[in-house]
Amino acid sequence: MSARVVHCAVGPDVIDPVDVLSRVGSDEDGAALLFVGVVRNHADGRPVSGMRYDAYAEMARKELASIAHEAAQRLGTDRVAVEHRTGELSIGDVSVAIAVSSPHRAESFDAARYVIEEIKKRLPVWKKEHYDDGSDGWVEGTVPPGTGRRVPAMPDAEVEG
Amino acid sequence: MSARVVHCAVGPDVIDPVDVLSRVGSDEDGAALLFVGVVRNHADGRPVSGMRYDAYAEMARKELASIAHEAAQRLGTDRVAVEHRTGELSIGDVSVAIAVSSPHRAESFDAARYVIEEIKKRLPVWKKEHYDDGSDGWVEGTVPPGTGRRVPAMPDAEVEG
Amino acid sequence: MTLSVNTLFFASYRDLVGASTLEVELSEGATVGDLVDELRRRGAPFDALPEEPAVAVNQTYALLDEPLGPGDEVAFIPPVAGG
Amino acid sequence: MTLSVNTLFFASYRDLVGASTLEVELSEGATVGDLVDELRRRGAPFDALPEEPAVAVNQTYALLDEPLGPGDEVAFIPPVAGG
Repeated sequence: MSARVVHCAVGPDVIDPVDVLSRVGSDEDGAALLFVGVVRNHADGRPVSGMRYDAYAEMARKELASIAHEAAQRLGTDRVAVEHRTGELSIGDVSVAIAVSSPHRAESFDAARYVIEEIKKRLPVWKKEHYDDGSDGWVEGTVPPGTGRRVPAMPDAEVEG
Repeated sequence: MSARVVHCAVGPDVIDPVDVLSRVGSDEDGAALLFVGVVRNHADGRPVSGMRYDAYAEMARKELASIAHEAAQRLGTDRVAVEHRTGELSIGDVSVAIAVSSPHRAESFDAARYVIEEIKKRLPVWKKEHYDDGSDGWVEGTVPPGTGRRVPAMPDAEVEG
Repeated sequence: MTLSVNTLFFASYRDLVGASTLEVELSEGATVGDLVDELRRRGAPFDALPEEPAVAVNQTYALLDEPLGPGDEVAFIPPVAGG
Repeated sequence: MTLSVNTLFFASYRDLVGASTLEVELSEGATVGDLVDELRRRGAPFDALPEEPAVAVNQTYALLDEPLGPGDEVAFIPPVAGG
């Protein structure tokens, strides 16, 4: 199937989830799914007043496009639209919106989940939480796979000598 | 957690998925998910021009409320909104919309999936496909669990004598 | 002594029976299974109903050995296809 | 012969280093790992960078034994937290 996707963006513009959803869908599709990530008012039990998203913007755009393309392969359609926001966000602001559609529901659930999980693993984005007491801190993140080692991992557990 | 849910309806009114989504969400929630079921233009490879949804309306309302309450237990919040439409629908018309929100994404994905899977298993709703050649036919369905047998299933495979 | 129940047919079962409701008289102590048997004994079109259909009594799914009371609403539920 | 690469620091690494970019001269044939070692040898604050950080070369994740070329953009990527 196509590796194109209908829409992919990283940047400071406000995200309208309804607009993202409106980019997917087709007469062939019986299922559409929209995931919305929102800044919430707590983190690990600590009250949060806002969040700053930093990104390695040029790379994040490429990486998000790769993730969306991979999701399209799983989905079996090119109907994937995703936006990730950067900058200062308040409680309730949308940080990410992912919309997909497909003939049957299983592929939509799988692909939407894939996009958000890969974003968390690989997208070069960082967030700084602003706490109610005026302090702030970087959110503990995830080391992306396929980097940070001196040698590549062995493809097989055993190698014949 | 609460067994209330924010919204649940079965009937002939047009479904606005954006309205359904707007019923969930809270400052505590970092994730919201919207599933939209749409009438598609094909079924098992056969062109479809429309679909009629029949329901045992009073029972469907009760059963959908039960499903939504069960989903709320899994979700850990009361933020579940679901609408199922009945009557004559055209290609692209929304037949079902399910919105949920929760502090973390895993519960939202799980609960939204639960609602649609249980609807398919248990909701007393039937659909008649209208084919492009002018004929029509009832969609092959699923026998709901917990009915249609003469005796209850044994809770254990072996019973001591 | 007899009891009267209100039987409902939906979708393909309604097409089959040619009616959406039917009042049926049963002996006291009758179960849902007895109602199914009684209808199937009447011959066509009822004998085309399954021997063990899905049913709801008063809008709750029920097993066929559930006893019926006067005025109960018993729905014959073809395989469902919502969503 | 030397080669010059453009090094980028993000988020907590930028806070640590106190700069978002740094041009570094390396010997020809140097790898990403050699760049890391060179920076860490400079002492504070660079010695607080991890020995095996996640890195991207020209906006693609890379292993530390990847060889560098003149003008390459090498980003130090702290654990990511998008979404």
